Amino acid sequence: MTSETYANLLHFAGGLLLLCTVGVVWRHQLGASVRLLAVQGAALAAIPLISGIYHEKAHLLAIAPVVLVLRAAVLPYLISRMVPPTARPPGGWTASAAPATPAAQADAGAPDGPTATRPGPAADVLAGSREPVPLISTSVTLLLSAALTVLAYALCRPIIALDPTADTRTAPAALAVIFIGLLALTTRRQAVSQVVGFLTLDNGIVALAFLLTSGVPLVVELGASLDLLLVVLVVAALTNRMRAAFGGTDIGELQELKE
Amino acid sequence: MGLVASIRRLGRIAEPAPPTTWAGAAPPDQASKHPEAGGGAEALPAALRGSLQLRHVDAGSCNGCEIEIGACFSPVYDAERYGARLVASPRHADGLLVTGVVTRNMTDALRDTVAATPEPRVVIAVGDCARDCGEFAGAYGVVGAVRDVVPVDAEVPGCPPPPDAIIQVLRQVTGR
Amino acid sequence: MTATESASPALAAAMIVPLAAPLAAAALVGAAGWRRATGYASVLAAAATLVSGAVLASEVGDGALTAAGPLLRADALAAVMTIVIGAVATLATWGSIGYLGAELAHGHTTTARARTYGILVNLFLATMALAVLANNLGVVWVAIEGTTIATAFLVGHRNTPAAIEATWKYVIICSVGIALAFLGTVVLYFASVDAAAGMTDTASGLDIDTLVAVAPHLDPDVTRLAVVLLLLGYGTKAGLAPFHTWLADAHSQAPAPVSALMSGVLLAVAFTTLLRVKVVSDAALGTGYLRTGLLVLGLATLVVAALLLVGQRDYKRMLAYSSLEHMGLLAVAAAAGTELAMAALLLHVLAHGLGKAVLFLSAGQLQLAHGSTAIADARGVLARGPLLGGLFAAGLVALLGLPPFALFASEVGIARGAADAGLAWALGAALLLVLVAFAALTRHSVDLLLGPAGDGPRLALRPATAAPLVVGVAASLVLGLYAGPLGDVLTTAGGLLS
Amino acid sequence: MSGGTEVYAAQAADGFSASGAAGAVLQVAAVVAGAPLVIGWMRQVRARLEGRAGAGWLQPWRDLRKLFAKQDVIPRGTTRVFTTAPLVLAATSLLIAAIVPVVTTASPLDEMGDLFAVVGLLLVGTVALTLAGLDTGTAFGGMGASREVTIAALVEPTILVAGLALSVPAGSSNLGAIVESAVADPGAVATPAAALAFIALIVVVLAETGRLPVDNPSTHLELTMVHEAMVLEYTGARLALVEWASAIRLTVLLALLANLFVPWGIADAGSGVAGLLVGLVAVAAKVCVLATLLAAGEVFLAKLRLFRVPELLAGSFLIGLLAVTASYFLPSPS
Amino acid sequence: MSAAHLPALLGGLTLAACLGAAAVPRRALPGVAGAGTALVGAAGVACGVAALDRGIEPIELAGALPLAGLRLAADATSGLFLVLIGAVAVAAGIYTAGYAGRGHGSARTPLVLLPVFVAAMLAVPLAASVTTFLFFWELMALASLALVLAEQRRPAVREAGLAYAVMTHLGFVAVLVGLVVFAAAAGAEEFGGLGEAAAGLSPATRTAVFLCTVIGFGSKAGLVPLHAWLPRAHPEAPSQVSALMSAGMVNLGIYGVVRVDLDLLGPGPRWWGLALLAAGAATAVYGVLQAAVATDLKRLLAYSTSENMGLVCVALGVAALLRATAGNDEPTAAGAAAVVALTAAFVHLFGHAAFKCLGFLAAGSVLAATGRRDLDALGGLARRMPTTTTAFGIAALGACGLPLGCGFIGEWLLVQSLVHALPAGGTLVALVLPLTVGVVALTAGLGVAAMVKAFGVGFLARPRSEEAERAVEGGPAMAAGMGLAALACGVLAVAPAVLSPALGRVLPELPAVTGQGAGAVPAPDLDTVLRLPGTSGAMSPGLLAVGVAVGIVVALAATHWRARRRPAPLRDAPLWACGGAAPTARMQYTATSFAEPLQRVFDGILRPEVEFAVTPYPQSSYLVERASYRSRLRDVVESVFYRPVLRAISAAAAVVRRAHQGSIHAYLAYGALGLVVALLVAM
Repeated sequence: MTSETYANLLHFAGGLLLLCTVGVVWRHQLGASVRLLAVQGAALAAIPLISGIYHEKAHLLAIAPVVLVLRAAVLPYLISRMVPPTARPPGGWTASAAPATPAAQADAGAPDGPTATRPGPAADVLAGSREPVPLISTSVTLLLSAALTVLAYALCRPIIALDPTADTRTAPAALAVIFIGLLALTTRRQAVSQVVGFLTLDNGIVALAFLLTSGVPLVVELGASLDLLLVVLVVAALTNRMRAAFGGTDIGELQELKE
Repeated sequence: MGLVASIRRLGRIAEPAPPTTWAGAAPPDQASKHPEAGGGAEALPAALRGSLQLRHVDAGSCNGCEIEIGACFSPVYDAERYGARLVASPRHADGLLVTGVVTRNMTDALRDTVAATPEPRVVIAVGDCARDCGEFAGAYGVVGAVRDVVPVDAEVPGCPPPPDAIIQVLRQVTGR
Repeated sequence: MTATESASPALAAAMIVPLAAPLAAAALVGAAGWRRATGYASVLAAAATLVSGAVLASEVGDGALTAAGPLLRADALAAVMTIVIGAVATLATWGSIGYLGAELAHGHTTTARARTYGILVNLFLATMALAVLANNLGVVWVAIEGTTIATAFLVGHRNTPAAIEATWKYVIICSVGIALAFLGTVVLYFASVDAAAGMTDTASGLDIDTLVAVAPHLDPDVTRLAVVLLLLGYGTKAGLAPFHTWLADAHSQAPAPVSALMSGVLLAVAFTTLLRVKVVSDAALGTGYLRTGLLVLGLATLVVAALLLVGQRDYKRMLAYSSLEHMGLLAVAAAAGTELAMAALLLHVLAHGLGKAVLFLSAGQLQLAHGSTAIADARGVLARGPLLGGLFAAGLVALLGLPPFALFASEVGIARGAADAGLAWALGAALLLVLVAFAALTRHSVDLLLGPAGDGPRLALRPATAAPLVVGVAASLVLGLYAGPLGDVLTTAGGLLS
Repeated sequence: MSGGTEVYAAQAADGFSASGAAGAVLQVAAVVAGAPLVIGWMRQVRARLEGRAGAGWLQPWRDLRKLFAKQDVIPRGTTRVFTTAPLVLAATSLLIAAIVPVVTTASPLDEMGDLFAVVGLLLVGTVALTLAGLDTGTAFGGMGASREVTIAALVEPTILVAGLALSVPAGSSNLGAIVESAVADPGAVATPAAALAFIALIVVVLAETGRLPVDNPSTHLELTMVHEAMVLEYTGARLALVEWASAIRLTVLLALLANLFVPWGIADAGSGVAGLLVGLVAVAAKVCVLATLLAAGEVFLAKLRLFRVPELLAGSFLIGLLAVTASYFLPSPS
Repeated sequence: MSAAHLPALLGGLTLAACLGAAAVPRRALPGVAGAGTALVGAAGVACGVAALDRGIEPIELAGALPLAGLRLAADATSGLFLVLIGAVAVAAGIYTAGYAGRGHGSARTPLVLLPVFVAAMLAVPLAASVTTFLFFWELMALASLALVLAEQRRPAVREAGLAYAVMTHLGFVAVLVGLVVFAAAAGAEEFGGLGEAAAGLSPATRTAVFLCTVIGFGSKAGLVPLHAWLPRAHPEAPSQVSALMSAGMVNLGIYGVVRVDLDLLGPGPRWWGLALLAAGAATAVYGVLQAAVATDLKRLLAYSTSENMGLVCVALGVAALLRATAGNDEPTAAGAAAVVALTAAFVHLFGHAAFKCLGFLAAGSVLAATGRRDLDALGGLARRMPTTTTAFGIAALGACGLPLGCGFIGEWLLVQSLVHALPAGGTLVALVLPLTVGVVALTAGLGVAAMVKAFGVGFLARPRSEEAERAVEGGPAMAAGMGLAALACGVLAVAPAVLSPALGRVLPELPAVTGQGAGAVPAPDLDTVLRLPGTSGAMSPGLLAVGVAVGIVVALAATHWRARRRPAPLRDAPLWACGGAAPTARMQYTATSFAEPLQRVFDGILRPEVEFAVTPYPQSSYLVERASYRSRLRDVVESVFYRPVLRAISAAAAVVRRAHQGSIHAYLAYGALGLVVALLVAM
């Protein structure tokens, strides 16, 4: 692999990462978001792969499949289980979540759920499978994303200046992913969307780690991955509890605790 | 300045002291026996010679006597030169000038005033009403003459009594 | 700084015990469920942590020890923090026995949830100990993120809608914040690797000693970026603005002993991580850089805490914002950065932990008795329960930084340190904000504690429940009058950080 | 000057001279005996100006003599304060009469109290009387006390500032020293500072002794009373003491005023019997003149409304203040 | 036993008193707590005497007080304050045994804390390092706060406690900042080092330290506008605590100013003196004005405390101003006057402590007997409570600042210093001092009005309420406590010479005021006849008292003239009611009506809230059916200074609360925004 090919491939992976992120903030259908997340995970896994091949670093090659499995398969799968429309019995994270979920997604006219009494197109939103009217309109969100990308490039100047390689030149894309992930977190109202946003952010950080330093030390990498997995599991469990307690997963409704 | 001019122009207003009606020689403690002075039975106290502070009590007067009492202390009659002076409190007084019939509403007040005046003291009934109810005798609100309510040491007849007469009685007390 | 050396087996044990003992206790609870005996086993584990901390403190001097390969490292700061964890954890786990007993008796919780509670509390303690004792900044990050995971279901223990809401906010905001810290760690690692290009073992690029050693050679621009990210990231977990927003919700919904642990230890553990960063930052960028950041964040936190205390109606939230206020003060102390200020900061951490533990545990008793955390629902506490009210009052006096309690000594130390550092204006501003907080806290506490008994429930306190509170107050009192050898350790630790 | 005066001066510095002691006794006796006469004289002057014949200047003595023979009345509900207040008033007045340089500047009691102590003693007397007024529990007693205290409080700044104006040139606030310095430096009397201080002090004397326009000593109307209202319950000997003491206060203050600004004739530590007699005559003449002026002035004045009195006092304070600053910025030529 | 053991004795006694009070049965509690407090006070006096004699060498306990160490020492200045506070504590302690026995402030916690409070107060002058000082300063505040809250079931007490807590903490913050800045700039922590380094500090630092400490100490001494806590807290505390606070604790504010600003920080520029002078003058006038219109007996006394501390502050200000004017080259009149002013401050502190202690104890006795503090509901106590009445009378005489009272000498010395400063002080002094004299005089005059009201309305005439009618004396312990304080009043009033040896040691210790080298001026001679150094001026309070006594005998003899001619005296005569019905107790002048003229005169400053509503009959607007009049006096300073601040804080709090309405999106946005801003700044 020539350095030029390497750079191109790396840039392509970074670009795909960023593109998926933009897609995440663009689309409101949660299923689509989750699929984009999987693609993003794959793009992320490509980075250590490419880098490992080029730099001939074994530990990167070894870690790439781990990343791929975790970020392109396991996590999207876990999240997809949190999205109701895939007509599937509820998962076993918490038993208490069982009664409300099927009622909400099976029949809009069912009498036994508070969310089920409201028919019509909003049912998806109520059920938690579609993002409701966003806090900030999509076009503004996209403009902000653009601004954040510019910010990311500006912030990365010292990094590039310190070590001007193809890897660090891709870093701004990763940083932009982080920022846009944060933006998604801040503006999305569905629990699942927030998780997707959070994972996007985390993907960005991991990508940055691979790009800047060929990954953090292994023990840290493993620990961080474990943490991430646990966080997602915790959040999934919480989402189920939330659905049981509130009959929905609209985070915007969580305003009981206030000053 | 107008006031200075007035003072200079008027000079002394007070009339010369008239002769005493008890012929000047009689000792003050016998003055009460004098017919003009009317009727207190007991002697006027010697302690009040030379200085007599007076508290005026209107027991139900028509205010005629008040005008005359006021005149007594005006520059013309100038009762002060005989040692008599009006004061604000019966505690400070040696004598009470009681005018008018004693009405029901003023009976207790009159008794209180006399009681509030430290001994030795004189009670002087000024005017006919104070002596024997005068015009108002028998009226529904009238209790009686002053002597019917409190012991009286000296009386001044007249309706109203002229300042001269009042001053004569005062001079009997002060002995001046 | 004296060289880092490998620890003797005994000291290595002292470093491993804080991790192992709670894990063992967790396993015990997992196996046998939560009952009085396993509860006391947890207390024992916490006490073992305390003892280990004391052993480390007495032995470590001004050097550092490593154990378990290069994974664990203990210096005076770590020793002090281990003591803090151990001390507060002892009180909190001790208090948990009575608290969970009452919850079970009232049917607020189930035995299954109690078991989960027991496991998670011990895991929480272990992760905190790891965060303090880890050698690698990355591992520290992992441990601190681990605390979030461990406490998530502790915060949501009661499983009420409000608890779920608090948990969600806690997990999301803290995860985001801590992710920024990870980002910062990555960037710092990048700078470190670059600066230590000659070093063979890149894996140690995040080790504390390595970082300190290479700090003067770090690229300033990149390090600035890293430090800002680390400040905001760990600041989140330490309750500093602008990511302070999770704190009151989580503290108010968590069971009282957990609130005590979070407020008294977790915030401090995150904060001490910042102190590690500060050493690197000061060497790389000069003291002015992070000082500015800490001052801005500290004062902002103080503003928020003080003003939110003013209209507070909930006593657990009040205590939470008080923690926020103290974290703001710690930030100002850290900004001062002199040896005295740092020693005072650590004393403050310990004293605040003890005081908050007493207060949260007492607040837990109040909550159990009234079924509410509103101040309006629980007036005249002192008249209805002199012991509980008295302990709450004593804890509050300790918390307000009044003598003879330890927070007084630490606050005066911080003030002196700040003045020494030429930060008199910041000190003045901070103290005025603390004054506002003081006024608000006093006012609400007067409402809560004083006044006629009214028709509220009698507040009897069983001796077993009262014991940890009395011990906490007594410890704070003794510490305020006489620190003994601990004073030297604090000074040593302060020296390491200044 | 011969060595003799130096001996005397040394004695004076020691605080005691035979002449001074004799003078002190003389001036107390003179004031005690003469104070009612001063009142009588002032009433006589006023009577003449009003066109009346007047009761004669001995009338106050006749009044006192009579009062001492009258019954004591102790009203219900009063306490020992009521009975002892006149004694305190009289005692402070006597003490002032002994301290203040009336006949001689060398009173051995001069060291006991300076100007400020004298002012304090005056106030002690006033306070005793106000407490007595309150002690009676009558509306008028309370009213008089309230007003008296208000005026006394507000007059205080004027007194002290005027006192300061007098003390500063003399370098001492002891009255004997002030008068002596005026004797030694007659020119100082004619300075603006002295003139201003004189005016301020006149207001002080008027307010302290309850004369027009602050208070009307001859009013019969309780609602306009200040001083009289407090003593409405007194009779006999106690009333006599109150009136006597008031007379002493007026006399001493007039004598002091006279000697502060026109000190000629006053005896000093070196004076013999003749000197003391000269001093006595001189002060009698000076007081007589002042009393005449005061009485004459009162004919032209009406009593101020109570709430206009503060304006008068504020004005006098300003004058006193000007006197002090003038004494600093416009020092006397010597 | 060497002097160094005395502080240990003090600590031991305190511990013993606390434990004793905590352990004994209820019945013995007041006695034990009272005796313990008195003993601690006595130990304080012993410390003070030892310190005045030879000073107490520094005692260091390095392990105590983490990160700083405890350091105690005492010089004569400390000794003076130790004696002062210890003596007050002895009287208050003895009194407590009786007072608490009657069920006032008799809960166990306050009584256990009473010795702690006294010990903390005593430890403040003993402290010889910044941290030690702050420790005991704040311990004192905390103990007094707990004592103020002793009767916390009354809402007014809680309000007062809150105000006190906040204000005292404000003061503490100011002191803290001032002292740590001082210590940081001086590079030393113990007072000795501070004093040595003070001269080398930059003027800006010195100014900052001066301002901070004066604000802090001033708030403790009750200087306007930081006095707001004083008239709230002192009245609501149990009376022996009021006495301890008003006669003891406030003095420590002055101690702070003397120690830090005059002694350690050394001679300052002229404006320091002017600042103290202005603060003191404003306080004196404002305090006495409020006292003159107050109707609550203890509130009146509290405002009087503010007033007297103002006067002391004026004296200190005059001393500092004159010293700055005088220079140290030769003895000058200004220097001499500065010493007189400083003496005035100390003498007045003692006088004030004596009469205020007695005043509060007597007020407590009234409170115990009647349960009322409202002067409008008292009266007629002189017959039922002669001891208390006598005691309050002595206290009031002292507070009036009149001859024969113990407040007179201090004020006299102050005025003397002004008299003698004027020719020597330069133009500034010439302009300021006459006004100061006016202020002092107005203060004295209004003080008389206030005290005449308190004594005349509160104790004389006839009772205005049933409670006052049923009042009885409080028993021997209370009488003994008051007696002790009264004795002190008496001694200080007639023989200030007792203070002479102490002042002779204290004044040379304060060269920043008394001058150094050639410029040093000796202390005034407080013998039977008070003589001032370098100036002529003499006064003898003792001889004045003798003179008045002789005068009374003479007057009494005079009343026997013609006594045989008098009719038998008429006793118990009905009051002269102008012929109307016998006047009822309601017709008496009340405290409100007594103060009405003054209130009207000072309308512009006091700003009373007057509501006057006339309800006419519907038939005609000229026929009045009902008229209601309500006049209410608030502390103007509170509404001018405090309310805007509180409003601003509330407004800011409302803004911040609106920003925390529970939306996680908003919360994340704050963080994101913060991140972006921080990154942009870091870039």
